[in-house]
Amino acid sequence: MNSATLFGFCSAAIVGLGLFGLIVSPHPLRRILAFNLLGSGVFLFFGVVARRGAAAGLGADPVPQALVITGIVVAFSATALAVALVLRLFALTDEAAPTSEADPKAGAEGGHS
Amino acid sequence: MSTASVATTSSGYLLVLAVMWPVIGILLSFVVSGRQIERLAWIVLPVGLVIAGATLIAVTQAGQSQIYVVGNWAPPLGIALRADGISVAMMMATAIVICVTGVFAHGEFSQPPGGPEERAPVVFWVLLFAIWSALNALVLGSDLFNLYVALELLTFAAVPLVCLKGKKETVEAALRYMLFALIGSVLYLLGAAMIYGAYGTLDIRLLSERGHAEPATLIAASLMTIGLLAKTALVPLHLWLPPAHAGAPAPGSAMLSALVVKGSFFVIIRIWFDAMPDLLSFRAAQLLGALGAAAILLGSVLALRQQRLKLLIAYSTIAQIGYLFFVFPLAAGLATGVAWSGIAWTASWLQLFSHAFAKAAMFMAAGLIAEALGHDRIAELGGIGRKLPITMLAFALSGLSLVGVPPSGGFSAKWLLLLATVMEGQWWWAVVIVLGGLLAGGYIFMVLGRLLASPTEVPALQAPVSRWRECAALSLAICAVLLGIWPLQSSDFLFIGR
Amino acid sequence: MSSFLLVSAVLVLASIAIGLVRILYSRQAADCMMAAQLVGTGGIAVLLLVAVATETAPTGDVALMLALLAAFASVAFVGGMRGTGSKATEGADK
Amino acid sequence: MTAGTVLASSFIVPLFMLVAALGQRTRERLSDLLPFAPLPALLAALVVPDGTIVVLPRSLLGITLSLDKPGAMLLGAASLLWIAGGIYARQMLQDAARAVRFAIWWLTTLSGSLGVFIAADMIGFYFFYTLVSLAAYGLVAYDETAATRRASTIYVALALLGEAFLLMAFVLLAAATPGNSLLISDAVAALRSSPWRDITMLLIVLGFGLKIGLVPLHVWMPLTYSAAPIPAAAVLSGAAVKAGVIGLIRFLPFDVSLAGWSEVLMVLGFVSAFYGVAIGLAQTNPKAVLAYSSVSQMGLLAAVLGMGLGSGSRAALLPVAFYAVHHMLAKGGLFLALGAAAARRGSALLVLVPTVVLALALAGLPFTGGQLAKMAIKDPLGDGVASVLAQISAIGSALLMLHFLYLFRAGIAEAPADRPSAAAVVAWLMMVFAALALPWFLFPTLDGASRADAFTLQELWGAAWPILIGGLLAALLWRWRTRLPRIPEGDVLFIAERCAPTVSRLGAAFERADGVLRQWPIASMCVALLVVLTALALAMPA
Amino acid sequence: MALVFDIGIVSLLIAIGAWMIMARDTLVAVIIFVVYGLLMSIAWVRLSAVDVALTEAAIGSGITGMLLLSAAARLRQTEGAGARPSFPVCVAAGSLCALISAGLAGVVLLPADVAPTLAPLAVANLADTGLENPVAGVLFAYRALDTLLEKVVLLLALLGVWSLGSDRAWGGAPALGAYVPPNDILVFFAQVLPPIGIVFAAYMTWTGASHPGGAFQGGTVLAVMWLLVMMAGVARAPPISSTKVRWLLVAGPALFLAVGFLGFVIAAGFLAYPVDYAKALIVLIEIALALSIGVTLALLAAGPPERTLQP
Amino acid sequence: MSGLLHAFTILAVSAGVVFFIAGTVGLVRFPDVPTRLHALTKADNVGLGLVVLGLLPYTGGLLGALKLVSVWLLTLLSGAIVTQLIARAVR
Repeated sequence: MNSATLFGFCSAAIVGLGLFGLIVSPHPLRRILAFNLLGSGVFLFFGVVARRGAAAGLGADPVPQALVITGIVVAFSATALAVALVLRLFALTDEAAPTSEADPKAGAEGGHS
Repeated sequence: MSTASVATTSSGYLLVLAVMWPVIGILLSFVVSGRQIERLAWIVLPVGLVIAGATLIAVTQAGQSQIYVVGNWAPPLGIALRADGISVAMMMATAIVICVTGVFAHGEFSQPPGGPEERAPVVFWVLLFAIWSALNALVLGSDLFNLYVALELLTFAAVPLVCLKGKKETVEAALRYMLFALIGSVLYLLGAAMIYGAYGTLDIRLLSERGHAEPATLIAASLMTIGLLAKTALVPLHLWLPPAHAGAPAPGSAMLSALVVKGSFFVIIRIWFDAMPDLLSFRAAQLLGALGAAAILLGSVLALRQQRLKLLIAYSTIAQIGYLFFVFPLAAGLATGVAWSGIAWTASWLQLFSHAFAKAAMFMAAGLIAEALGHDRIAELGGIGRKLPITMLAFALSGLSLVGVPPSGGFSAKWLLLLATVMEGQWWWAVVIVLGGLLAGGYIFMVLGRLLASPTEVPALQAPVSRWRECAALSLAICAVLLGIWPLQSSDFLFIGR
Repeated sequence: MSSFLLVSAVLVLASIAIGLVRILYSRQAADCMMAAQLVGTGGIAVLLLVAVATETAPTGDVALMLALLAAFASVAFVGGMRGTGSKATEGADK
Repeated sequence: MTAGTVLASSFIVPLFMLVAALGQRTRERLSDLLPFAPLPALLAALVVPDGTIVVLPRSLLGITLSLDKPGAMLLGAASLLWIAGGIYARQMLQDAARAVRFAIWWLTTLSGSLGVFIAADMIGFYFFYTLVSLAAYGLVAYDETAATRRASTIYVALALLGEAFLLMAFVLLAAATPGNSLLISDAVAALRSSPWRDITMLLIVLGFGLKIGLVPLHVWMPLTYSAAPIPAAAVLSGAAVKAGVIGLIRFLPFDVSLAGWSEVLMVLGFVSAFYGVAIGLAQTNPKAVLAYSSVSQMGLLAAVLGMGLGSGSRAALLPVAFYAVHHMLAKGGLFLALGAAAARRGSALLVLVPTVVLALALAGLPFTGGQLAKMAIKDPLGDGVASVLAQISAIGSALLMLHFLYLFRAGIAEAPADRPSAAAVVAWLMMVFAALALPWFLFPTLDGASRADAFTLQELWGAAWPILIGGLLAALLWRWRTRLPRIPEGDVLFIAERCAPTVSRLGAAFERADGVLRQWPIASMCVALLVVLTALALAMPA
Repeated sequence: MALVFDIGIVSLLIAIGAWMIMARDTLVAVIIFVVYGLLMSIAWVRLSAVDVALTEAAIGSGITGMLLLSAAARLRQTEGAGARPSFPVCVAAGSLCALISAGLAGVVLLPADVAPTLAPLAVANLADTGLENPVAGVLFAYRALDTLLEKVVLLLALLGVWSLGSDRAWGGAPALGAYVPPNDILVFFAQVLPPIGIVFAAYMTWTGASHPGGAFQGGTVLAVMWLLVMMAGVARAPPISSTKVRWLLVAGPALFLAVGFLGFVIAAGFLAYPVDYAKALIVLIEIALALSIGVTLALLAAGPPERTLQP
Repeated sequence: MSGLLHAFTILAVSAGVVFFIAGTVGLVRFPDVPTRLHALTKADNVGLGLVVLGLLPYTGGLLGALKLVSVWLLTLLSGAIVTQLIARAVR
């Protein structure tokens, strides 16, 4: 058992947990949290792959590291967009009455409910 | 196959342009003021179409894949773009649908003269560019992580499109879509990580040489496939599709249904037929086919039971996606060179393209009808056919293509698919295909019957409908029909590069 | 030497863990914010200890980053609470 | 102008008229074009030499057209009927708001109806067949009443079902054909050795049987003909149904003896022949009676084809086509008579007499085309049981036609005099003339047939006695007419409609399943489940 | 002993992850997530991935935490919207997820004899890029296309967030920090920390070429500093129609793209650099990107425009 | 590395660890939020300071040492502010 394998198990467990959270969480914000957990599990898996690929004097293979960095940034933007959606959804739910939403096209395709 | 060094081919630069040209549009859109964005679109769209056409010609003339090694860093370290027969076909279809959508959206998403910059037009045009760029990146990418980024680009472009109207239902739909698509991307990424861990490369061509069936590969493949299925909305992973596609504005729905779901499907094809060609076991192929069959039945029956036109079309999309998945059981022999799988291969692409055109046309027609009537309740559509004959014709032609009435792309696709089921001895798919056609006939005629009815009181149009927009929808429907003159046999073109 | 540092790291980690259990058990939002504080400070210590022990190169930057940003979450927490009226107390009293 | 161009124009001209309808001006005058649309087809039937084969360019689907004797016969007769129908329809549509729509459906159905007679490849045939089947929907649904809605819905559902059968049949045929040939002749030739021979045959019989109304696939016929306006009913019952006949002629492998299938076809045919008469007698709507008569007549044709299939020769084809031609003209004439009668109430007798002749011609009245038709199919039927059954069915036809005439006369008295319409009368007279005269011209083209045979005493008696017996039976029936059961149009349809709640429950079950699957926890769990399943499926070799 | 430490951190990560999923209160769950992110960056250091550790510290716990925290705080009243699925569903979901975890663990246990790696190749080609940090080499040379497209993803996400504002608010400013009552401590903090942060961000960006760090990390620190300033009410969020903001947003990607196209002329092709100027060009791109990323991330976290622009 | 420095490191780090543990004990034992907060921040910040002090000899350069010290200073600063903020929020 080396530490890469250990973190590999960790990533497996976290992926499972994240997936479970995504399935059972009723609140969208919690789903976003679970998605982030799941994502970090996946990134950790990349980290394990990178660590195992240590060579040429490097502590870890740089390619998976770069992929993770890209992945983290993408995951953040996904989170930001999803959070904005959640907030907008709850704002609209609170408003209830569509009057405050001065949308000129509102009548155009009525019957959306 | 050998590990021959990958080198940029003479027309390779076109691939870079195809991906980056819309990106230039996106970047410029941020800095020019609102009214300029649509003008920008009138430059971006035709040039993009030309690029797609040039790539098509280049690949056809060369008779082999066109490759661009980005930054001259050859895989596995770098990334290559590769255009084979299916990618250029897809590029061309994308370009046509996007351009016509652009024409269709003109007017609906124009900045009003004089006033301040408005939200919807700015967002719409940027998303249109983004979808285009993402799809080109998806069909040209030959690196699993590059494809991941392209997939995310596509998702991020599609989600805001769903809730462009800003209504509660659409925001809810967009959120569902987003979260479900995110599960999909994460699973895909996990699969990619495993692939890298096993083979030290993400390049599809290299993987096809190195890959072999071992546990890591199997799990990775299933993770990636299911992740992509979630984005493709194959039953039972279709929860997000109906509200999302029905809630988006018409040009948005057209792109979502015609193109966006096909993007992730394309990647599944890449994985199974390019990256790991000998991995597709009989059982797995049957499983995917069975899901497709379930999609056809469920989607068609539910389409029949819808009361709103846009929802009906959305459920029809679910059904039509199902047909695409017969490519796995029927063309599985492609890798081993079994003669008949070529037919299923051709059929599936034909289905994809004809559905893309037909569905885009249908959503546009539905959008026009909804705009004209102020609602899209099927029961109250009576007589609109007389008011909007061109729209109705567009709907009818694309509907008939979905049903599989000759001469149309839908018919050719269905014919070839059925032929393939017979040849492969997998008659059970034929039953589903035929049944699906019947049900499609049911819901199409249900709508056509209403459109054609002449109630005593013909509804008054709430808004004038521009002739141009009607013609845009019609032109796509005609494209779907014209695909029907594709020769009814396996097409060499779609085999370029494989 | 390195094993001494590692032992210290493990000890700090353990104390973080115990503290976390205590805080999180209370289930009060404001209280929980302390957990972030705890892990922020403790985590930096652990990081430094481990980095030196295993001779991992420029870990100082990571510690600096953590030090710079660990407080930020708390600010966001407080800011978010205040932004929505006095919901913080409500959370704390729960 | 080559023969090929003429042949092709018979379906291209009507389609071109459709395209022209995109223009506003043409659209408003579209119904004026209806009588002229079938003219190229008529020309083709007259001048194009037998055996012409044309391959159209790729842009026209690469359809192959050919004209043989049965095809030419049916094409000519059908175009006549379409012309007559067009004359009638043009008048009917003069001030109707729905004229354009009707005209569009009319032209579409027309090009399909004429196209099936000349298509030589499967794709082309399927194309025309689809046109004639599906576009007829618009003709049926012309009057927007609940009854027409029901009729057109049922019609289109069954038409789609027929399409589905045929599509699968054609695919199986294509699969068994060596090379990439899609020619019908090649496909039928290869059917004998096809590994899917029986299923192909089944699908062919089901598909075309649905079109010609073999029991129990006939349910749409009475509904449709009752619901459709008169000219539409005339062309549908006369011309459109013959798409099924030509389909059987083209696609059954007559060159080889397929024993089992010949019996199947015969049994189905004779059952339909008698069933149509029996149920027809219980009808009160003259249109429905005519529809059941079609069921009966087409059943007889199917039986003849079955005999031909058993004999392993193509000898039966031309007689069948000839019989079909007569039926087409007579049936069209009878439907148009319903319209002419309404227009000419004042001089009812003028309408009644020719109608009596036409009606009894369907039963084989001497000196009419009907007698020739019966003579034509005598040879293929042979001397055995089939021949006897055919005679009995002729009695039945006579009986049914007398029933029709009774209803017809009653109808004349009751019909409201809408307006005097010369066009209706012209169209009708044209069909009466064609039905009575044309068979005499065509008869000699049959192998070994001469007009003189028709005037032998033996033949005349053979044609007359079934009508006499029919007349006697009709007189008996007249006595007990009040005791006759009244069976709704579409008879066994009620069984299917009884299943409707079950079907709708099934649909609701699908809806519920969709509702469950679209719940977030379930859907996301499906993701996990599918990952596991796919991995297992990949790991386990088949 | 290192293994003991690793076991400790791994079990802490798993436990906290589980706790996060199970926590009843969403706000608590988010706080736990912040804690988790902090621990995660320690894990990344243990995996010798310092670049990632920096990114995780900056984004994973820093800016994501802030985003989720403020959202959770705003959504406190919606707590309890919807219930957990029924017990059997939970059990089924749990077993499926456990199966998947087991599968992954199995893959972890069965490594290849020689773990595949691109490290030697990456190091061997590093000289051509003029860089010393191989991760930066991958990001800005070998896989520059991914990085460029990812920038577009960021911009799109921002546009998506903006599109969620109401029609009236388009062109206006995000509401972040607009309505907070003045708080002297926070203001003090927001005045003291940013200078340090900006210096650090500059250092991160600059050092990225040769040591762990780079445009991502630097940009994120910038974003966090700006957010802090906005949240404390020291500076207001800019209107999204501001030309300056728009130019800042696209500056990085546009420069990247321009240099990429320049490659057609002065180097071996798209996104290729001439060997002599490679490092200079990359550093230039990184600086522009850091600025753009900073603005993009901050605005992403700030949310859609809510305040209408007063003419 | 001389033995003296070793001893210094061991001493400082051990002391730091002790402070951390003490902080945790306080956290567990103290009854309400403000007192817990008090225990936590005070003890942990001192603990971190000691650890940083102990590790200074290993930083291998002035820049490294500077970084380490600034880490501590930053933690002190933010710790103080956050404590205030939380305390106010709770109050």
